[in-house]
Amino acid sequence: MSSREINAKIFRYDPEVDAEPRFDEFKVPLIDNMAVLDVVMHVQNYIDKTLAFRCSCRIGMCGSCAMYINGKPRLACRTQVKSLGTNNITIMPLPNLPIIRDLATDMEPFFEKWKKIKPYYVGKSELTEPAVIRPDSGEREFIDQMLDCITCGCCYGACSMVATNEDYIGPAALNRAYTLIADKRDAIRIERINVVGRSYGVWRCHDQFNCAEVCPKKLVPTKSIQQLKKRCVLQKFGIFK
Amino acid sequence: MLVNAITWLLQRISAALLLVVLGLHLWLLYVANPAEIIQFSEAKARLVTGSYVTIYVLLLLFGLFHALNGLYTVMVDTGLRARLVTISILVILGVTLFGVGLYSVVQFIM
Amino acid sequence: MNEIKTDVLILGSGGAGLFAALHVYDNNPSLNVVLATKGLIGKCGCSRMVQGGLNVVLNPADSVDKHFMDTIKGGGFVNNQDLAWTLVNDAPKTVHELEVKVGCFFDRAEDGKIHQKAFAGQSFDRTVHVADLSGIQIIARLTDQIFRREEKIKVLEETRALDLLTTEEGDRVVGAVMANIRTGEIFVVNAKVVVVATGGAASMYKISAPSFDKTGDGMAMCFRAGAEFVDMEMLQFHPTGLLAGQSRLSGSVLEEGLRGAGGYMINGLGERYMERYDPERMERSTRDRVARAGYMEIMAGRGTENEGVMIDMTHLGAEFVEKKFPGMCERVKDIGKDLAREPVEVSPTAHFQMGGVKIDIHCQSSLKGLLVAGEDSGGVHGANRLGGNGICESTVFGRRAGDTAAALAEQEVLRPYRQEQVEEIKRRWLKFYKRTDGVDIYPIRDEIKLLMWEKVGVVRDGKKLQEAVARLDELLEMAGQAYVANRTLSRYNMEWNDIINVTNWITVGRLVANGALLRTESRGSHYRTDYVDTDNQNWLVNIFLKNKGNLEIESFTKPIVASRFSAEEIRKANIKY
Amino acid sequence: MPNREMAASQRYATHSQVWGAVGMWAWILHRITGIGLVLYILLHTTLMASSLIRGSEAFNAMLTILMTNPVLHYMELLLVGAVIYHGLNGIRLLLFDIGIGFSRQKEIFWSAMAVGAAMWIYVIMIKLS
Ligand SMILES: Cc1cc2nc3c(=O)[nH]c(=O)nc-3n(C[C@H](O)[C@H](O)[C@H](O)COP(=O)(O)OP(=O)(O)OC[C@H]3O[C@@H](n4cnc5c(N)ncnc54)[C@H](O)[C@@H]3O)c2cc1C
Ligand code: HEM
Ligand code: SF4
Ligand code: F3S
Ligand code: FES
Repeated sequence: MSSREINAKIFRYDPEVDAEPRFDEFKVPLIDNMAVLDVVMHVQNYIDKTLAFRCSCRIGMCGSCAMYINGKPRLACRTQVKSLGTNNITIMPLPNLPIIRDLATDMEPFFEKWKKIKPYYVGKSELTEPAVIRPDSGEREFIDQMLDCITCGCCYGACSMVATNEDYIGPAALNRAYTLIADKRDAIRIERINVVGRSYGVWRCHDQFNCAEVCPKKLVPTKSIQQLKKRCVLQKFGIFK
Repeated sequence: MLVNAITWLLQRISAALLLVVLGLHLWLLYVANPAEIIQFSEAKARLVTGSYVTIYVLLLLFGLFHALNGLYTVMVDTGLRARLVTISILVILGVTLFGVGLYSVVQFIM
Repeated sequence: MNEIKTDVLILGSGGAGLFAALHVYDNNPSLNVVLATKGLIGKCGCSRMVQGGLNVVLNPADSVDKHFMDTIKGGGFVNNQDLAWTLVNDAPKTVHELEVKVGCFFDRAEDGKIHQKAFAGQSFDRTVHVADLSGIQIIARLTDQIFRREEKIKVLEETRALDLLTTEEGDRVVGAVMANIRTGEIFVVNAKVVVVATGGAASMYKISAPSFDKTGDGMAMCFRAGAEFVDMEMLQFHPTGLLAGQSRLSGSVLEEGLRGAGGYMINGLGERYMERYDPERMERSTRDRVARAGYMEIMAGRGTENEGVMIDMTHLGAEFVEKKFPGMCERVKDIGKDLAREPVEVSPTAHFQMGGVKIDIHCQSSLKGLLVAGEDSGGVHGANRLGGNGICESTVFGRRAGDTAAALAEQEVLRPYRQEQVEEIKRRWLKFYKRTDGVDIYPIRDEIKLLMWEKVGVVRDGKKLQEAVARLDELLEMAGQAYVANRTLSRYNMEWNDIINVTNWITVGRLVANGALLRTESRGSHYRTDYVDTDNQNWLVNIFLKNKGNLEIESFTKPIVASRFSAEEIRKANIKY
Repeated sequence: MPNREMAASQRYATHSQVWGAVGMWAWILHRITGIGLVLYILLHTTLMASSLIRGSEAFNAMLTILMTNPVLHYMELLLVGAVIYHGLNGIRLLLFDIGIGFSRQKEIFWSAMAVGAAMWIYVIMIKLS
């Protein structure tokens, strides 16, 4: 990258007044270590103050800033401009979600589905003390690494099964379901199995791996979903209780 | 629902078995007997001598289930609502085709 | 205009806000709760960003007394000891609840019990954690529990409180005026009890660690409403904030464990400069000292090209560093550096406000009906917070606020609010839409960040503080003259929100600067070149500030609350700060 | 509040899909070949039966047409390719289903494709020689 300037092509849309979305182009000076978040912030602060987007932590922990950047859902704060390999950046809102304005999407459908799998832990009543679980006992399978999900919705925006079926609850919610169902401390695992085993659940996943491809935390929801499918089948045969 | 897990499993099982029988079918056609034009008598001779009949009946059974269940999956994936109607049609279609296919197989061994 | 009537209104969805909501429900599921938060629920605020973990006494070989002493020693002995005692005593219960009821799973030690790691300034390894992402787990699980209680806890996302509503006498809070950021709609929540848990305003510094949505709104609102504040001069700088040029990544924290593990701090000349500041403990010295040393090096012209110092891990072996600090290595990789193989530029970064609204152990502020918990409150940490006591405070006092709120809501009646106050507040915040011309808010934002950094920062003196106090008053005036570029755009208008944010920053900044000017000594994170010594004879006191009316600041001092470890004992101990 | 249909229409208007990933293409092709094979199997069974019902002569006549028509000849190669692809990627999917290969999905895909290409070329050579 030789030029010290970025061409940012940014999606603009106000559903209340605009009939059609449009793209605005901005020239933004390139700075060292520039993240895409810096680009949109520069535009909003100093060029077009009406731009709307969402962010909070700026270090990839809150999962608020997911956008569709140069062909992929990514976290704006964790996407270095340099890593895109070009000075032309096209920024759109996260797919598969309604748009509030410009780059800010309404995460409601995502969380509606998240809630569907009863995402909250319900402890077994006999467990009154923190469980004693040795790290090498294998009891936690690979739950712990799958708990890193920051509910950014990148996977949800990338999965074309979500795009074509508004009922599919999507990789993030299923991944969360797995972490609970495989948690031996949890009391309502069968209830959850019955939710993810419905037709809007695990069966809609066809191992596209788009979710894993875009997950900023490098999770592989596909793997969690496979574990759930297995348990659904086992449960049918009365093996998983 | 109950059936989801079962049909999903059957789709895998049929796939695994298809791998064998369809593999054999293709092997017979392209590697073992790469004929210019298949003749009824040759085909008949093959079918009668080998116990290929079983293979072809299985191929029909698994192939049809796998194909029609696959089709159903595709439809549900894209938001199919009229599930019962669709299932009924697919089942009728499947049974009919199975009958028709069986008829063909029987022609070869008679 | 819309109006919501409820039993309890909670502002903020950090550790404090979420826990408060849960505890109101769990105490009395018939109570109605409104939980309003500036971002998406559980996805805003600093609790989410906690890396290190949470201090708690779990091991029989440890004791709450030790935790307590560590906390007040770390705090330069000006902590409110009642609050600090509550903190250490409630912490085990809180962690217990997080594991057993909320569903967190903290990292385990070899024996299968909860693992506790070492943190600076502690006499025992007592920090529980989930790798280096503890906050995500704690907050995500708490949020899930809120979802479970959805029918009684009404969550308002991207809804910010603008100002608190008070009774005519001004001694009671009866609700708040809110703005829905997505639609721009302004509405009132009328509540029996209001819990403020919106976090601090450390983000007003040029280099700072907190999330962007935290702009001291709660403190500013409480100040305008007339609540008393304590120790506002106490603002913590973390020694190792990543330096990434002008990128917003700058200031994000590189975890304390790096120094704990033996990392070197070196200046632009390649010297291990801690030799000059704390030859005994070197890099493992407390946060305030290491931060100050770094700042002084930079000011003395011995910093790096980009006005920073370096943290050097290379001598520990790349493999070790990569294995122990994967998260930090990844963060540094984002800016094209390799933490395991080369020194990385860092700078002190504004991190946390120890000062805040004065509360008692039930989170009751000086105004009736107003509870404050978490970073918004003051007194727990004194002059310096220990790593790991922050999220501990938020969860411990969040729980307490919930309990108190439930009890109060059962006793109290819903009192009416005053329509004219609502109108006044609306005028205050909507006037920016009325103008066609005025001040651009972003240059003011940039200025206050620089001003706070240079004049009310790591190293302070009377002259600079005076200048800052004067300039902040002017800036407050100027921010009032701001205007919004697109006057008809109320939906997700970030500029309008930033005007409010900057106004609140300045409001809190004034409290910090004024407090700092009053405290003529150095203690903990408050360091003045004109009073470099810690003065235990005269300054074992807390400075209280409040709104005299018209946003003028009234101040008074009181001796510290020394209910467990007396001022005499402190003087005798003679620990230097 | 903006609704979900709008979400979908926005996606199609802006094509904001992930196009650059192997898994995505593997799935699309699997689906296309799957549906193609269904159509073929329907045709195949009905044609067989409908000619056989008219006796072995009719069967031979039809196969002669089918196997000498140059266009159909190439179509058949495509069919074989589809079966090979669908079958091999099917193996890859079955591996996932029994819990193998998540971290190596791309490598598995390309290995399968290499095997598939070899098989297909072999069949093409037989058919065209
Ligand atoms: C990078 C970083 C690392 C840290 N690491 C540690 C650590 O390892 N250990 C430790 O103990 N502490 C740590 N801390 C400190 C700890 O995060 C804080 O002490 C604690 O999270 C404060 O919690 P809180 O609930 O008071 O506020 P927060 O968690 O900050 O939550 C504030 C909430 O209020 C909302 N809000 C703000 N304004 C408004 C408004 N006007 N209306 C409605 N809602 C509003 C915000 O959106 C947010 O939801 C760290 C802090 C940072 C920044
Ligand atoms: C060679 C052996 C075969 C194997 C190993 C195989 C494997 C599979 C597998 C694993 C799936 C499930 C894909 C998913 O759910 O994501 C599938 C789907 C499907 N298969 Fe097969 N298959 C084979 C042969 C066939 C044949 C002969 C046909 C057609 C007659 C066929 C038609 C379909 C269809 C229509 C689908 C659904 C498409 C989809 O879900 O994307 N398959 N196959
Ligand atoms: S699984 Fe990954 S991509 Fe999906 S929401 Fe969680 S962190 Fe984001
Ligand atoms: S992208 Fe979608 S189809 Fe499955 S593997 Fe991931 S959920
Ligand atoms: S702003 Fe928090 S993940 Fe990007």
